[in-house]
Amino acid sequence: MAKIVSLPQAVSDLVHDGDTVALEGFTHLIPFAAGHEIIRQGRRGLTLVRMTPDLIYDQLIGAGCAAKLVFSWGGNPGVGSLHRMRDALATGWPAPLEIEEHSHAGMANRYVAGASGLPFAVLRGYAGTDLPTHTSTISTVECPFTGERLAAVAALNPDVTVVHAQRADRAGNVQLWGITGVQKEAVLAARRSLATVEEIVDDLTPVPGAVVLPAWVLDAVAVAPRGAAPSYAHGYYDRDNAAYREWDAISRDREAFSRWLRTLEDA
Amino acid sequence: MAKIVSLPQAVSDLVHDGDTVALEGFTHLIPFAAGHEIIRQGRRGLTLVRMTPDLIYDQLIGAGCAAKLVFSWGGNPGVGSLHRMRDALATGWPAPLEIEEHSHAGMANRYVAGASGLPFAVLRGYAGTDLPTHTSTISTVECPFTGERLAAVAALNPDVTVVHAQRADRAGNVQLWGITGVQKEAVLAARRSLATVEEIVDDLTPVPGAVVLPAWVLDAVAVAPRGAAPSYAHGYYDRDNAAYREWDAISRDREAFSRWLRTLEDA
Amino acid sequence: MTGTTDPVSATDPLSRWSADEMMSIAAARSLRDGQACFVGIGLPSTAANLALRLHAPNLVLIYESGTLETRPEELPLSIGDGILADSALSVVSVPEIFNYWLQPGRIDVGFLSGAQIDRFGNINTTVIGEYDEPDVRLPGSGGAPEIAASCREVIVVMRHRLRAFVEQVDFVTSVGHGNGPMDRQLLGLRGAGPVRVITDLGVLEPDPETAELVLTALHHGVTVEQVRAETGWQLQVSADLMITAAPNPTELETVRGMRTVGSGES
Amino acid sequence: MTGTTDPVSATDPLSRWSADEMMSIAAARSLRDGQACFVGIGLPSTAANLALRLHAPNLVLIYESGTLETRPEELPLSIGDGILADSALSVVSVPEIFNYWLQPGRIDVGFLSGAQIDRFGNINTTVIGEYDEPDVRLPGSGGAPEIAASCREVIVVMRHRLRAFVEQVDFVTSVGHGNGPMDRQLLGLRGAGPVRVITDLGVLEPDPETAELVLTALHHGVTVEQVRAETGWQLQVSADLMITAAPNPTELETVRGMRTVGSGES
Repeated sequence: MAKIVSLPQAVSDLVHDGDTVALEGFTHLIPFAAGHEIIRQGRRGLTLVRMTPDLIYDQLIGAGCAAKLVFSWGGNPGVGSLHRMRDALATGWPAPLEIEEHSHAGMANRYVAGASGLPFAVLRGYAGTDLPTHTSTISTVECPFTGERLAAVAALNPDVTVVHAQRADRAGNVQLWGITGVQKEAVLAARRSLATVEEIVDDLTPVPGAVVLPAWVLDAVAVAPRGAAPSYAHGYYDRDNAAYREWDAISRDREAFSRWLRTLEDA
Repeated sequence: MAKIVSLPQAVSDLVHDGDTVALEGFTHLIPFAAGHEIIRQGRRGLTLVRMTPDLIYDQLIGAGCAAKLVFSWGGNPGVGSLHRMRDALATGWPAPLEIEEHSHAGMANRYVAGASGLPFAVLRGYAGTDLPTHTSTISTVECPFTGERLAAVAALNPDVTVVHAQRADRAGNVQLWGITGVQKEAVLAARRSLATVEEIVDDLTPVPGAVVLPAWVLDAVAVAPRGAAPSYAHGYYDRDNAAYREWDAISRDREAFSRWLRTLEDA
Repeated sequence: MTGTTDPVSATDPLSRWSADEMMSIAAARSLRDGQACFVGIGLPSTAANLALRLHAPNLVLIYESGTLETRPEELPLSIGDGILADSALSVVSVPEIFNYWLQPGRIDVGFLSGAQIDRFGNINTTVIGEYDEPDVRLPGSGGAPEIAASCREVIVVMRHRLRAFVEQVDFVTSVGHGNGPMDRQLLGLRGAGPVRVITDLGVLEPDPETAELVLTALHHGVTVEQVRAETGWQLQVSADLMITAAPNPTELETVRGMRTVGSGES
Repeated sequence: MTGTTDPVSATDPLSRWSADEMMSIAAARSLRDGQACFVGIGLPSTAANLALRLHAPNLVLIYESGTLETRPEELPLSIGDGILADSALSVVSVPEIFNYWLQPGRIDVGFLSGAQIDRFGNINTTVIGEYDEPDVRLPGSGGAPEIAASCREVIVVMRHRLRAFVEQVDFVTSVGHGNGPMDRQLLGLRGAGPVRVITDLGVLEPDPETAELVLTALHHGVTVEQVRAETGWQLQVSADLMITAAPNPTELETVRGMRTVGSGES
């Protein structure tokens, strides 16, 4: 049952060194505030899971929080590369980074399996690609009715999933809408979960297309206004595209990045 | 791409003798008007698929349309048994009826597999029950990662699926809300599909919890006001509980049923 | 059967109750506030809604129609009644309710009924007699097999009749304890299975050693002999046999005040 | 590269165009009205939105973020831009968009780009060089592998550069025609694979016999030699080599009038 706590408290309670941590949000509602709090609290050795590790994971990797990255598309959307991720992969700075790479369909189905309490998911995917030779969580399975061979992916069950949402009620039920991505699956697949929200309201008036996460599947809810910035929160604020472009210069250079990191840690 | 046509035209075009036909709607939005039109057009040898074959399938079975029933719960909800279904099973009147029986979870996942273009679905189910010895579309599959053995069910891909919805726009996009059941999956799994609707409107104003079926995944949309009665259409009319209770007496007796059938056919 | 006939209150309707009322009240009492409960229609739905109105205002009711955390003002007549959607925190698709909510084992209590139950708590809702030539064709599985498999624990509510409480069910629709204490683990079922069977006569619970259902409580005014007469196996009686507390006035008023949707129409 | 310099209209901006504009226009022309198109971000998104504004008002645009039938007023900057949700007929979850909409093969056209493409139309967006010690680490798969596998046909839009058009890709992220004409069937891929590669120089299509990409059209003003100089295999030229029609004023005005979300901010 979700407790409404401060973000530092929630991260301290739920995210531990060495955990497998998923911060989800497909371009929209990316939990930047929570990611920054993980950096501030100095977590180490995390396995970071995310379909689209964009700026937030570039920042966590650059800050030395990550030992491994599980992902399906790693870039700065509309801008270019993730330079901290590239640097960690190429030179091991500031820490060596292992990767486990999938397609979007594979990652999405891994969360579906995790949310469904199944050890694997079946999909039409990967056949003929070079990914299966590099990724041990891709295999095949035979249909017991037709004999057809299909791809199988191992379930993902993060130790903790963090999502950002528009709002929660006082009981800790959480509501998000717009592009809802894979957040429901990522939360339901996790052993522990945290939702940061723009605001807490008396009643969750139904919204078209909204996903509701009941309080009893969450461990903590923390208020974090603009907690998805520089990504966006549908109906609250727009994406700060300039910040995404500026990240390119900051992240290209270890010195510039280190200055950014000190600013964050002092905040 | 959905054409907006009359209900008799739609049934004539899309439902053929011997077809596998799914009429879905989980208690809510049951496509009674379409079912009655199938009876009026005298279809024979149908494999009728439905998680909860309630009155509508009792009527189709009694009218002699069905050769086989694929289902997971066959009763008159809140009232009792389906007497026409029982009679067909016990005595073959008016036609012998084969059955293929699943659990709800199994049927739901068979539609999911069908909608997903997969030949089977995996679930935790059936273990220790007596269903697998009677139903050939239940098997098992081994997880390639953990070695665990799980249940597998064969995909369902009806020749035609029929659903009822609150409304469509003039392009044939269909919107339904309330308890949305398995209708999206049943339509997406089908080779052909028909949606009957309460009304056609200029714009599908978004509704919380609504499912939208784009025109390009449907073959036909037909206007059928009160087309779900005596079940209900959320926001349009309530369930006619008296009609469900009255069905018990009508269906218990072949003569009473035959009179009901003549009334329907003359309508 | 009626309750006590204390001379002082013999004319007070709250001093008498039916066996069905006692059963619903006993079943309602077995649910704890804050639990997530996957509810079958009929007797379980009545009892769960009663618990919500009595001691468990934060009981999370989940129906297989996809209604998550619903608080119907009246009792639903079917599993997909509109009243369930109107009052739900969220309505999800039927595949989702089974795959994301039931299957992973995140539901505390599965609340079931059945046509037959046997001494290991296995439930039959499919056929009486042979499958291919049944004496009685029952509705079938519905959501019950996976509710019985996946919920952390299962509570069964059924009227205690000799034809229903049998040595071995004719058809295993939903697995209780299989044929003994290790069977659920061998089958890979992760929930604990039936922990309690609440009837209109008393309460049965699986013996920790044998997994066989034994009588652990008698409802107020019922005798062991009455229960044995309605049970199709050599019913064992717990050394700690309890007597169910009589319904209190609040419980009786509440159970009597609950209306079923559409019941005013007939 | 620029278009014709007809002396009469040399100063008319609609008589000149960039190679990128020609590419987007040629790619837009290849989409037919009413098709369902699964759109990758970048060049494919530009071309698909252009088609929507030109000859294909009923083009169904689907993005992997779950936006079904979207009509953004401006070009999205990323696959999950809010403008895609605002104008969509429906927004579904990411698992649903892949499992229910892409995977079964109900999408007519997959519209992709890539960092490398080889003579069999296989696409690499993962690494240049070795996987474990790459020269360049690229973003990775995203939705492309399954778009390439499942759409009824695939159209690729890429700038024609020698480093990108290679004999064999360093890493097969998305399968084109594998190593020859039967490979897709052997792999169980049900879509037809790449039917057309549209570049800023011309159009390549798989030879029906060999599945190797051959030059089937040159854009207005481009020579075969220019294309060969930018192609890393012995490029064959179709006997029916076409010349792409020059952009018309409507096409040029439309492509130039399209704004990208947030582009005014920088």
